[in-house]
Amino acid sequence: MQQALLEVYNLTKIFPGIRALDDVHLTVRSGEVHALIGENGAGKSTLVKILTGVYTPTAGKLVFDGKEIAFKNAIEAQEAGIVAIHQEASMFPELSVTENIYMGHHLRNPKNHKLDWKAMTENTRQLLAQMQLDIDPDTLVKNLSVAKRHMVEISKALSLDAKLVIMDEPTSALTEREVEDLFRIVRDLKKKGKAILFISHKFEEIFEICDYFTVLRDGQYIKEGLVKDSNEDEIINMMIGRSIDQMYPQHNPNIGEVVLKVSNLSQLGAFKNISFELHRGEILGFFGLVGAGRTEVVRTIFGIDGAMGGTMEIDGKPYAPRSPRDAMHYGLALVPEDRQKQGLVLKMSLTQNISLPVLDTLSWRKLITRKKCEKTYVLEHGNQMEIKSAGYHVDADTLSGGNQQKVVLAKWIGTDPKILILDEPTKGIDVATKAAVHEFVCEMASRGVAVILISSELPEVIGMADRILVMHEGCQTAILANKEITAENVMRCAIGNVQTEGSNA
Amino acid sequence: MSEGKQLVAKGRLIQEMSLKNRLIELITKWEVILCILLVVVVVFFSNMTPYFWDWFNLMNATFQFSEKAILALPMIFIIMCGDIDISIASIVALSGFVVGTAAEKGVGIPSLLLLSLLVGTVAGLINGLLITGLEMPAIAVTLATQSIYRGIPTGVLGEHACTQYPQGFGFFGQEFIPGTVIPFELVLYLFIAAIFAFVLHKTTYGRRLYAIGNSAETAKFSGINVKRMRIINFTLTGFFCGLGGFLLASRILSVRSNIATGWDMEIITLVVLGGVSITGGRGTVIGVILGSLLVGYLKFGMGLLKFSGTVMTIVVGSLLIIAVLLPRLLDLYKANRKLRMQQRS
Amino acid sequence: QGTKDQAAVKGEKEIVILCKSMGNGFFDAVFKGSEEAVAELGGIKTTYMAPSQATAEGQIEIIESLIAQRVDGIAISANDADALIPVAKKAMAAGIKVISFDSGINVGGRIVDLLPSNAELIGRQQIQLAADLTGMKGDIAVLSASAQATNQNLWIDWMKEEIKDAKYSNMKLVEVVYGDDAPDKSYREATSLMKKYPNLKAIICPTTVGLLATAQAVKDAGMTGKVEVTGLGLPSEMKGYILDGTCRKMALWNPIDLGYTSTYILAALMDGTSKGSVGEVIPAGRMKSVKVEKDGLIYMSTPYVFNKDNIEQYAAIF
Amino acid sequence: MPNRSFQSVMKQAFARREATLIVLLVLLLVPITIRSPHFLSVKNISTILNDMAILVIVSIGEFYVILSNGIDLSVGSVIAFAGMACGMLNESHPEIPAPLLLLVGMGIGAILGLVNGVLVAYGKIPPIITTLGTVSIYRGMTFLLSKGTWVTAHEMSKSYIALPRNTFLGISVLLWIAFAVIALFYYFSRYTRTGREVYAIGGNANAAKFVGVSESRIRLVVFLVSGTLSGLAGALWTARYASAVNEMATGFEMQAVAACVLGGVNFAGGAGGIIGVAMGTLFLGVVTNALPVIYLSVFWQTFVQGFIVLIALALNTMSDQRKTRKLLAQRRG
Ligand SMILES: Nc1ncnc2c1ncn2[C@@H]1O[C@H](COP(=O)(O)OP(=O)(O)OP(=O)(O)O)[C@@H](O)[C@H]1O
Ligand SMILES: Nc1ncnc2c1ncn2[C@@H]1O[C@H](COP(=O)(O)OP(=O)(O)OP(=O)(O)O)[C@@H](O)[C@H]1O
Ligand SMILES: [Mg+2]
Ligand SMILES: [Mg+2]
Repeated sequence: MQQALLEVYNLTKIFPGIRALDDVHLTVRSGEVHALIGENGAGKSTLVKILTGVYTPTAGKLVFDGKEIAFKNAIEAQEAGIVAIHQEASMFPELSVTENIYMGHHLRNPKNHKLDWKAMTENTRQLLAQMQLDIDPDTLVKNLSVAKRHMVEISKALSLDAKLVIMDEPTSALTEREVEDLFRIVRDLKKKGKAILFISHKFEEIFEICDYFTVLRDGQYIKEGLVKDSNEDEIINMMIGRSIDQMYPQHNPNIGEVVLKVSNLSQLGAFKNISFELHRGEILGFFGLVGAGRTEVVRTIFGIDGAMGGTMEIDGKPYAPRSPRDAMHYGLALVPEDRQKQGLVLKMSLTQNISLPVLDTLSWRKLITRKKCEKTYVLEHGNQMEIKSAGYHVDADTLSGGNQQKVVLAKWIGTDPKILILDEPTKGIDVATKAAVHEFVCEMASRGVAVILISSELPEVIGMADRILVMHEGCQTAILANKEITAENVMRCAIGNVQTEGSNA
Repeated sequence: MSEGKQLVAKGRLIQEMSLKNRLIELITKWEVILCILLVVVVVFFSNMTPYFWDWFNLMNATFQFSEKAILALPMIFIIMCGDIDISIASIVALSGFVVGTAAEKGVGIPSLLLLSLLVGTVAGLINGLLITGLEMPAIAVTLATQSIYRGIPTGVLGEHACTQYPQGFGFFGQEFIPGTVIPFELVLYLFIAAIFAFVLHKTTYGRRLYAIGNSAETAKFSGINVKRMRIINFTLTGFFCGLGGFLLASRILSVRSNIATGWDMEIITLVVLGGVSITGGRGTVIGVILGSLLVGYLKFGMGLLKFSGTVMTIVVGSLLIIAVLLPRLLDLYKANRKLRMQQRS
Repeated sequence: QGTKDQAAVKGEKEIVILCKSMGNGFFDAVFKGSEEAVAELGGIKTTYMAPSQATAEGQIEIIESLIAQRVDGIAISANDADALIPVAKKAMAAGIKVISFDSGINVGGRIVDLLPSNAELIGRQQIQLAADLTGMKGDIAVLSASAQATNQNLWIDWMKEEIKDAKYSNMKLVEVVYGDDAPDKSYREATSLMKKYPNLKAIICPTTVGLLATAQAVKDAGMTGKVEVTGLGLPSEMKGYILDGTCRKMALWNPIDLGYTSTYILAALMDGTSKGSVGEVIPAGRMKSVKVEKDGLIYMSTPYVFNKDNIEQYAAIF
Repeated sequence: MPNRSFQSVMKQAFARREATLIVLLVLLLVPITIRSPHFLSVKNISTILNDMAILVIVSIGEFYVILSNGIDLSVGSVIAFAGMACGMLNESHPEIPAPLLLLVGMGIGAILGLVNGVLVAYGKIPPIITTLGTVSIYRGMTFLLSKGTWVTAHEMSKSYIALPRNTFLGISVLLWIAFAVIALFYYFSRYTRTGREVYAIGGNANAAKFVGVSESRIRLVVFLVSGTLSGLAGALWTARYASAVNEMATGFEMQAVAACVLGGVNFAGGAGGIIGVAMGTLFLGVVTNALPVIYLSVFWQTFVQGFIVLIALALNTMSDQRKTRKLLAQRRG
């Protein structure tokens, strides 16, 4: 093992009201891929932001490449040799790919200090070629797909020729193939002697690519070690202080009559000819690579976007929602993909968040709110989800990601839905919460609720769903059931290779 | 809310607040600050001039700001949702113009009121439809409709002033409640303000306004018809602009195309000063009422001291900036206190 | 303006000269006249006030605050002849003597209205000046202040009346435009007038701002001598254009006299020597006296004509 | 963006706003010219351009503020204060050379802009509120400075009044200055880091932070630019109209914003260009100048201007919607 490149001693970061990092140690060596592990809110992203100069630490010492460092902004960190791919995508949609890569460190003509567009475009072209990305450097980023955007973001970090590359959940928006590409690049970097700090909630990835790990819990340093000397259960135990039954909960399907029937549903530029039937008590998985159009389908079903063709029926009656409100009247509920932007009102209390979809029923003649009713209601459904918070009066933005997800779930179960749609409910949340969500989904199904579960994690869909609808680039490639559900089958359909006929149940 | 099983958050939360801290919390509340400022203004001017602390004068002074204060109320809803309307003065002028023109044709008072409200409502509705239909920021759209609505009376009236009104028309804008020194406009204002306070703080509509202001997208996903509510807000504002036009015409009994110029800015100032966040999602009706009273009496007091209008504009402009700067500084102060306390622990 | 000593000595009466807007040289001169009169009369304090924008609403606000202060008299140059009536009535009901000058309030909203001159005389004189300058032929246009200005509109009506006379058969009043007393707007309006009417021979501007901007526009267009500029303007402001020949003649009454007389009238009303009823003769210091005519109107003299020869002398005064 | 094949440049250009404006301008000019053939005379065109020179200078300042996702409502008041200060300085010290007065105007504008900028960048007050406050404060300061009086032609030096009127190669100095400003800021936007960083802040302020673009610095810069250009415009205004009065340029901010909207500048920040703004200003100028020529009463001018801005907005939406209907749905739900 090489010598230490980055050493973090006694790092503490205090936000008003919370100790995000408490006396943390971390050592990263050149030529290693170092996994930073911890459940939601453990302080991983905070650590990354301190390393890149976005936040200043409250206390502690950082040594990088033999020198003590205290960056004031991202540029200083970059110049010192630390770059990061942040958890939240940070792109400029109205600007070109070239410019997105060079923003903050545009190349200048040394003679007259004029920006050297020619050189930047040329470099970008090469960089993209290296990544095997087929993108014109002049394309505006707003015209790229989500996954491509993420790849551009990764190229950006690589363009900087850093000594330490930090990747904060880089794979959460990538397709399998792109993950492979990414891992190829990571190995490449490692060979060149660079250090990589890798953050992910997916253990397969950690075991595949990482050499060393450090575990954080509640902002505190727990343990570090070699990945190959450890195993999943051990790490999970370090992360959350107990072991988790990682088995998917046993779901005894109690499938009833058809609730929702979708025929040839289409939307311009998003998806076409989606047809399926959803039964009471059934969990229907939606699988596809990122960008396959699953979100669009459920958005249309929930009345957010209009359909361009096709019909829907609920309980045999025509169903054509014009708004989510309509959809809710028919007994639908949607737990959206982006909990921060679509699921929660971050600056409102948990109480007000949870009661938001059912305000009408909690009020006098749909008009005047009744605090008492609201309180009992929220307590009932909130406690059911075991939300960890300082109380129901605190704002939703003070919660960690996983708990925010629980609030969103609590918010929707209260509507007592007939059809529950979950769009990536476990994305970016830690194992413990994930298990709780799985439990909850099964419970809903056994109570007779029809569930649509969108997930990009193959094991999750296979473990949870009774049947799986697979999509590929906006088209439905198969609906798999029972024995047909194998990892191989599902994946083949997802990449558009449909030889085995998926039966239409 | 401590009943029921409550799991404590991870990440070491800070302990309960002490009494002193709670007091600081209260004093740094914006409504409380406004109250204190209002008292300061009253005490200051009462000492500076014998004419300020005088029941009749205090009541009479409300004529100067009642109409603007009324319009600030629906504006709370608009700003609460993160929108803005800079065409309201033009709608006031437009409906005032309609009142004036119709009155010259001999239309009676009830019909004048209806007409005025109708014109205002329609103008507001058009704003709402354009903003949601074009999916453009409200400031851009109302910048255009500002000229359009003002352009109609300007184009039609030209140099003309409408000065013929039915008998008794002046009551609404000029008179007192019979037998008292309380202006009719003031009573009307307080009545409307009470309704607005109720709607914003006690009804589902109000709750939804807060939700939209904080996150329109979440609101939409939660089954709130965001578009419709925004349209309603603009229409409601238009309705009250119609009322404002009617009251203004009644107060000055002469309508020209340039009435109510500069009201947009003044009214937005009242709302923001009242503590409504310009980015939406935060604010109270009582704050805006206090803000309106504060600005109204500040200007009245300065007028008594014969300050020129120039000085008043500077003072009100500075007040607006301070009003936004101050809570920010307070927040910073509070955050720093918390940090220091944590570090000590 | 500014903080004035509030504990004014009891017994001293207080009057306010309420003007159309801040920063108009004309009204500064009016106030000078008022101060002159106050010095002669004794026992009266005079204050200059104006809204920051030339609107009726601004004036209403000020009058309301004057009612609260119970001043004794207000002389107003109104931004709107009708809009001020209700509040002025209220002031009079509170015992304040209200008169208007220069730009009047309609009957009912003041006790008397002091006109700088007879609107008829002013209007007719403007056409005569233009006729004089153009040799009685060609198109002429009027560039006025705001479309709402009471006095300007009255004068323009009389201009239209005057030009009907047969002797002006070769002259034509082609258009009345409004510069809103804003220099840039007036400038643009003047420029477009010249563009629109190739046969334009004169522009009449019965307002100083308009006159200034028009003179500059004509000068810039190289039309000096081809398009005559005349109207009503302050000598001190117009001096340059009169001397360089852009505006060879213009007229104006004396604003100092206007303020002076207004103050004398207010004084008479306040001490009860006059009621302002028709036929009364009110003494007015060096202006001798003025007579109240029908509808409470009081007229002063015909406007004075300024030209190259006398401008320097008057520019030094107002 | 630069370095691109001719074809793709053309394609981009025609998808762009500027092209739409040219078409609209031609459509507008045809009936006007039929009605009044002299509208397209050299003299009239030069009048229109001269009329628009000051507006374009101010609009470019406004453009940067809007680009950074803000708005500057104080430009009219900055013009008034700087213009009044220059006029008074000229009156009391006629010996100061006229070009120096322009610098004085810019300096004053820069200070006022800086005040806005500091309040926005460091006080974290939203631009609309900041400038809503300073629009009254600066206007009030103008009154206090002048004590309400005017500066008129004969009190100003001949060289100052002549400055914008002098011609060079048959084009007025005023217009040259406008061209210089356009060229300078075209360069600024395309070829300097700071220029590009304004786009970054307007497009995604959060992302900009991650790549080390200082948000406060950029916010300061845009208001500084806006203030400086408004100050320059003020100095020119006083000379051009040969008078400085307290109400000058009241409501000018609306025209500047309208020019930006017409020029296709995205109100949500992050998109737009200098050439578009210049075209937008020209369009506004043609319309304003055409009204009297087509004998439309001046009273309807306000109405027509508002209507045009509305149409421009509708056009913005339609072209945007067609291209990014899907994206919008994704982003905004
Ligand atoms: N700007 C901030 N202000 C206040 N609290 C914050 C801030 N940023 C993070 N926190 C809090 O600090 C803690 C650590 O957050 P952080 O984002 O580092 O977690 P994480 O380990 O990255 O979690 P995840 O896996 O969900 O991304 C959380 O409790 C979070 O709520
Ligand atoms: N930025 C974009 N511009 C154009 N088309 C896009 C863009 N992003 C996605 N798409 C297209 O929209 C469709 C659906 O995308 P989306 O990411 O919502 O799908 P998804 O299957 O729900 O993915 P996820 O796993 O992220 O939920 C795909 O056809 C994709 O190509
Ligand atoms: Mg994180
Ligand atoms: Mg999706």
